[in-house]
Amino acid sequence: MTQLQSPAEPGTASAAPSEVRPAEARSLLATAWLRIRRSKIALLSLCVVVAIMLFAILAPVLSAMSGNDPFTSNTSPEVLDDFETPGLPLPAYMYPSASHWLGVEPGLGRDLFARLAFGGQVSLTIALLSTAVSVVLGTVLGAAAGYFGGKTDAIISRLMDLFLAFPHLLLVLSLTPILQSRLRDTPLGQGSFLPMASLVIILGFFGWAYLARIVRGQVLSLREREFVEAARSFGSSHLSILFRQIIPNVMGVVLVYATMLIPTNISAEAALSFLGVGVKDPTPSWGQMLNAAQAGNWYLSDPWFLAVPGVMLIVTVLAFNLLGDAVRDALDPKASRH
Amino acid sequence: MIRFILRRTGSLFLLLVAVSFITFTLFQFGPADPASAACGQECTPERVQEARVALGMDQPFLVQYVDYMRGLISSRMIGAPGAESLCQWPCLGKSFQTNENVSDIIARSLPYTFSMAIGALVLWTLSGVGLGLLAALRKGSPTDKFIVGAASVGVSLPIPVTGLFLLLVFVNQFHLLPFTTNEINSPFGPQGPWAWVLNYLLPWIALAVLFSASYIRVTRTNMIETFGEDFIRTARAKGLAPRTVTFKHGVRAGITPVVTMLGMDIGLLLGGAVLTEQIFSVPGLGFTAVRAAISGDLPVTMAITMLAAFFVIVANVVVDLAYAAIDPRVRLQ
Amino acid sequence: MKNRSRALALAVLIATAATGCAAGQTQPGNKPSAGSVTELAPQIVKSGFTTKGGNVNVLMSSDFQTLDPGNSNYVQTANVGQLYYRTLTMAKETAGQPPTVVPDLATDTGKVSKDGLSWTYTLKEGIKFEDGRPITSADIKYGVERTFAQDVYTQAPQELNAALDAGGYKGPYKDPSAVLKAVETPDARTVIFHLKKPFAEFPALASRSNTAPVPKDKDTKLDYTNHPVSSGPYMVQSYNRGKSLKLVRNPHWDPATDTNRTALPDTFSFSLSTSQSTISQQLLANSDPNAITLDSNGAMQTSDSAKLADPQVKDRVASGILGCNDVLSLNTEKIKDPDVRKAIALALDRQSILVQYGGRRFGELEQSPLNSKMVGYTDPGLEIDPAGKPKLEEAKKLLEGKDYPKTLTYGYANNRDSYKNTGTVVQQNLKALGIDVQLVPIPAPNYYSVLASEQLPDMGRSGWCGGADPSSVRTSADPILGPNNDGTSYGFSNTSRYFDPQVSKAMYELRNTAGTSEELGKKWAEEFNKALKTYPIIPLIRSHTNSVVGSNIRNAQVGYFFGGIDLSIVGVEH
Amino acid sequence: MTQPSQTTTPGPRAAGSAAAGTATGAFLEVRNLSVKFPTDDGVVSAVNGMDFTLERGQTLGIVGESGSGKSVTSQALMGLLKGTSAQVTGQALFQGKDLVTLPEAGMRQLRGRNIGMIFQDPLSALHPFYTVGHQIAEAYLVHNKASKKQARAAAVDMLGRVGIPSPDMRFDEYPHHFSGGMRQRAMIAMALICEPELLIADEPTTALDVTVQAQILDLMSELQQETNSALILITHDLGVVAEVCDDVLVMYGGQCVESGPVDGIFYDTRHPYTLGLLKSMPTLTTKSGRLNPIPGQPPSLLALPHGCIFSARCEYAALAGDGVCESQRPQFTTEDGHGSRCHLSSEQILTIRNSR
Repeated sequence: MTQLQSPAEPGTASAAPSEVRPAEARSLLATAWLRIRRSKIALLSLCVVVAIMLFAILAPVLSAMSGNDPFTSNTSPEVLDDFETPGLPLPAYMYPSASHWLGVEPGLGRDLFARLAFGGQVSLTIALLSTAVSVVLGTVLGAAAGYFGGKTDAIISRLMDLFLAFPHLLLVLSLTPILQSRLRDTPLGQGSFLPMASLVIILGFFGWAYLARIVRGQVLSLREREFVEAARSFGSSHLSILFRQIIPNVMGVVLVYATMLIPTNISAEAALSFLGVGVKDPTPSWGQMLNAAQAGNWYLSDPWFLAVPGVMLIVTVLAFNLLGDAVRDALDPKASRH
Repeated sequence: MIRFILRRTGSLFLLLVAVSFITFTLFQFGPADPASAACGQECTPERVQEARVALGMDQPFLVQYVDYMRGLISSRMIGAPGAESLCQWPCLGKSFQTNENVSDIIARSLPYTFSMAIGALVLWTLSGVGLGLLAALRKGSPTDKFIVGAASVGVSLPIPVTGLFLLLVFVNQFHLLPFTTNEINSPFGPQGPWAWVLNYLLPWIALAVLFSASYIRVTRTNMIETFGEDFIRTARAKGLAPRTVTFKHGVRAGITPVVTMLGMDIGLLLGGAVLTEQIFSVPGLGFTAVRAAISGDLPVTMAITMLAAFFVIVANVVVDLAYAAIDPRVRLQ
Repeated sequence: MKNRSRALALAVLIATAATGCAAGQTQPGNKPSAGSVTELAPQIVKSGFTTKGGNVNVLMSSDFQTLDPGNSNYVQTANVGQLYYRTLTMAKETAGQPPTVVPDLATDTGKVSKDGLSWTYTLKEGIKFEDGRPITSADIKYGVERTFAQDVYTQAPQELNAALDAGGYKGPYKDPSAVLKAVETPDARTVIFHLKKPFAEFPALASRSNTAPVPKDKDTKLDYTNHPVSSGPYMVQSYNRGKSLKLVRNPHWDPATDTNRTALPDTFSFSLSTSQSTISQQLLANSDPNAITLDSNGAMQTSDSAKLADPQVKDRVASGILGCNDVLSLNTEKIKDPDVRKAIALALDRQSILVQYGGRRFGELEQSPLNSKMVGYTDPGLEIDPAGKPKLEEAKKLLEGKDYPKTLTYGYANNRDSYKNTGTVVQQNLKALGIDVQLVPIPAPNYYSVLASEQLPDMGRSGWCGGADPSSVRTSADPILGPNNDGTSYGFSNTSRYFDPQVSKAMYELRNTAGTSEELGKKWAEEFNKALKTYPIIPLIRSHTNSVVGSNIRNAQVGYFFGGIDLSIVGVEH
Repeated sequence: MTQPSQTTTPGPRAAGSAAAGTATGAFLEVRNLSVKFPTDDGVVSAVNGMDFTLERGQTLGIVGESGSGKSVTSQALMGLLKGTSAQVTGQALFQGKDLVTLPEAGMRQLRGRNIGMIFQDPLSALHPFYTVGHQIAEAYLVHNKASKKQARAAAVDMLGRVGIPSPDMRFDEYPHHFSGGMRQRAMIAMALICEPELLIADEPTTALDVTVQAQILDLMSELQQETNSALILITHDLGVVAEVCDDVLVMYGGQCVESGPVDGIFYDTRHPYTLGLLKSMPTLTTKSGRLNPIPGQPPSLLALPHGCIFSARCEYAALAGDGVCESQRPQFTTEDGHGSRCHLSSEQILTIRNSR
């Protein structure tokens, strides 16, 4: 059995150009890592991603170091203008300073650095968890559709069509408030968990169909491969074949898709919170901060307030995108050769 | 071919029914109650009940749904007993907010959405395919690297950030462009095509930056792949001019995935670019849908969701037909 | 986006958009010391203009919900309605003041019977519809009848109907044979209303759009909004829903019958879908000298406030106080101890809350939800700081040794940031008292029905716009803190659920007492102030509106009631 | 084919020399042709100093494992590497013009008209979106001032000549309507429509089944004789070579390891690699004889060994002694128009050959 598994050559790795290098049997991940290490851009984006993750994880520590927290407001006239443009931070507080590393927000005078860091926690958690939900759903459903075929396939495929045809944003717009009102009385719905849980569920639930379609295609061809046939002839159960033979062999594709889905979900969180249906004040997230910047046209008189979450968002999405490209190139040399 | 179209129409119909039913059902569980929204601060239970009658919400759920769907087949009467009014086919109901025919609201919103979609589409297709092709032809050159880099940044620009940034810089700070006005929704209006272009330029750019970035990537990848195909080598071996090889043989074959993408994106965009319309206050379908969703205006939300799904599904069919036109191999099936 | 909702219900007005200002008194650059600004004088742009003619462009971010006088609870409709419908009496606006009730279609503001239960009106002569047909008492009665059909007109104004002795009348549609006995029309020029209880402010109720005449044969029910038949100086020439509305002169309107409306411009052109940010930018830049807006708060965004002092703009700002104000309502069933409620009131930093509403240009701190301009008003003498500074030490002292809730919820309508931000400030303030506040967003359209339900939050922002008669204490005091119809519990819109056996009973009895508005006003104010001193609600902000107009616009005043430019007297240089 | 004999008797058609002689004015003369590809992993040396000549009416077979550089050689000759990152050096004189230095525009004039090419997999080599006839007519139109009608007539005629039944009807069909053999015939028609003097066929029969292979080979020979063109046949199928070619060139690691008249290669084999190739053929009489790989891996073209490129896989490397095979690149030595690149003496080779 084990011997049958090991030559696993998941379609993607076999394409190493024979003129260049003898096809050595390196493991998928090792090859991938080697390739990533060779690309400066990939390494740089990996570093940025790690740094952003650390920034988010260490949010409580970092904001404590700066002496602020994301929720304490300060509307005293020494901080915020209270006459000409009421609520606009005075210049000393609008921009980075020793007491407020990124200045304070207009209106409530809360510390921007702390909100950015804690907002990162929220945004990234939502993006990562919803990606995980999509990936699990997509892989399992896609693999099941491809492997079992017949009615299972028909049902799952129709479901995929439905999900792909649905105008997501519109549906999510009407769905999120519903879900939030349902979740409010459950443990998931407490405090800042509420918007996070609802966004994770919704983004996760709407992201699986595309992956499922890809996985299904892969599994359709895998199903006829010798090692699956062999496992079948040894009398392995369907579930064991599915989870031990099939799914490990589509992990390459899944990994590529997952790394590309993360930045998509980061943007989606930002979009929904921006529209006011996602994360809501006082819980910070990068999308919520964008929403706050647009509210009352604050960004026109305090562009810095828009720049802080905006630049953070762009850098994060860019880093994840570049990393995603690198992972795809590494795992799928057919694409990378270009 | 006829069978193909028939089959697709059949599945289109089923999908629409599914989409409408899901939307309708979801709405029943929504936190917003249109009836109690109708009377505000003096909503005694009796008044809410009257409002339910007025909005037709006193009927059982399934009756409401069937009534609604009936309007898609023929005209129907809407309203409280004694005060019914005719809703002409195709009847999408009447707005809970303004009692307007939803079909009128949609008809009013469509030109804005079209204006947004068309300009953005032209902009991003030209720039996306053009730059993608250029990068593919100059593969490995500094030009290629620059384009690929710009595309990577482009896909990473969230619409809210670009949109607000464009407004801030071009409108508010430097007054280079006018504030978007809702008076203009077609190039044939009294203000002329130029005013139309200026009015929609920023939303177009915001959309096009994002979209063209992914078109650049897809075009480039596919063109490089196609340029590596055997038939391109054959074409060169025949002694064809490079231009013929590139366009007649290369682009025609390499463009198919772009056509698919384009079709799907058009479908999506016709359903309303929710974010962009919101940021630039363009009262297209997306903008209207958001307003309706927030205020609990079920008929409007329903109709726009269905219309958006309809566009996506039709776009799918059109893409398939376009495929058949481009690729003779598909015609066989 | 923030000021989208213009659904200012008229009678029991919901203050969803409650902002206003008067930039007149304070000099820019000269920061007034806290508390010195108590009230800002209204500013009317270029008054005294009398030239007829010209066109006024009215910019609006969205269409009117309706133009049907029988289906409108909206201030914008009421404002534009002055142009195409007339009512028995009329609430005439004066900037900075509650409106005065004056005769309109009727010859006077009504004659009351001795028992106070019947009001009689006589129609003027020479009043006609736009088609030249004379307006009769039957048309008035039919207008009132329609507003009983709440299953057709969800927004039908109900203050008048609630006062009438109408039995179970349900409007003219469902059962055409039913008769509305509460309105009598003995002849073509006389209308008599029969009431359940005396109502000193009835002339104000008669100014409601219920009494706008509707010719029965022209009633197109819900489609009436597309072309309401005019009885006023202008009529609908074209109405393109969601896009434009054009009003032109009604040739059958006789100015001799109407002293309330100057009707100077020849036409009004409404643009119904210009985004708010565009409107404010256009008005500030004077890009259309004939333009005004009806959007709430003059379509101004918070960050536009600094531009109002600009010399190019200053003279074009019409401003004034509104009847609307915002309070923090405490659930007295949850927070039972008046001392605890007082402590909460004292701990609030109301100045910070004002900043969330856009600062001094958009509102002022108030000491009572009632207005000193109301007939019979007396100051309640609350201990909250007029300048809005928290009195933390006093608050803490009040709580010493008390058992009070350590966590409270704050509910807010999710359509405006100032509501949410107010919650953030409250949260911050109460932390000092050891109370943890959780913010609960509530869908804006359902906000008040949630407040009236079991899901009522412990605290909530609540708005009030002056009641059926903005100059009367009673029509505000009763709905805010009064008892229910039989006096056994709190009233329907009493969101703090205040019920005190003595005070509430006194209020209940006042309802059945006949008398002049002034006499009754004093008594109401007395009871109301007693209630207020137990802090069921904490007064916060009284709204101001600034509305910038184009440079050709004359006689532009901000209505106390409408919150926008008063269309009945506006003029344009041409 | 008879049993290999030990005596070298150059066949009557082997008059032209495949050796590195200086047959000035030859129809095609390739000298020291090298092709290198810079990649992320280093420089790939795909072809390293090829020399051969070819005359009209002759057929040259180029044989080798995949990756030995035979296809790259053909592409270099066609100028298909121009405009890519490939670095082509050396000379390839075609009727006196150097194909290596000829600019793309000039090269384009030759392609199709003077040099035709047939590719391995006709399904992928034909454009899927255009009709077969269109693609052939297009080739005609590039080099002939003709109307579309004339081009069609020419293409139909050519389709008929390559043995496609009812060519007028098949003209309007798409490649995917054709069977594999038909497609290859169409490819040949396309390559020959302008009657080129030199035809390069890159594994023309590999993708076809055995019976069709024979038909295609016959067809090519026929047409070659009709037009008296020169033919370079690239293949890894020695059976095909034996059947069609006059001269043979064996490639390994981008180098020519042995070349000479076809009989010489088969019966007087002088390189252990060629021996290996022959040995791995099941029987020479069956046409399906495919090469079974010789033990070991082909050399990495990123870093060629200093010594004999084949030394790592050569069973007889030890026979040369002193490790010379590992340290020193052998010279290409020619004898009777039959050359090879091996350190072993002809006696040693003879011994090895006999010992089989």
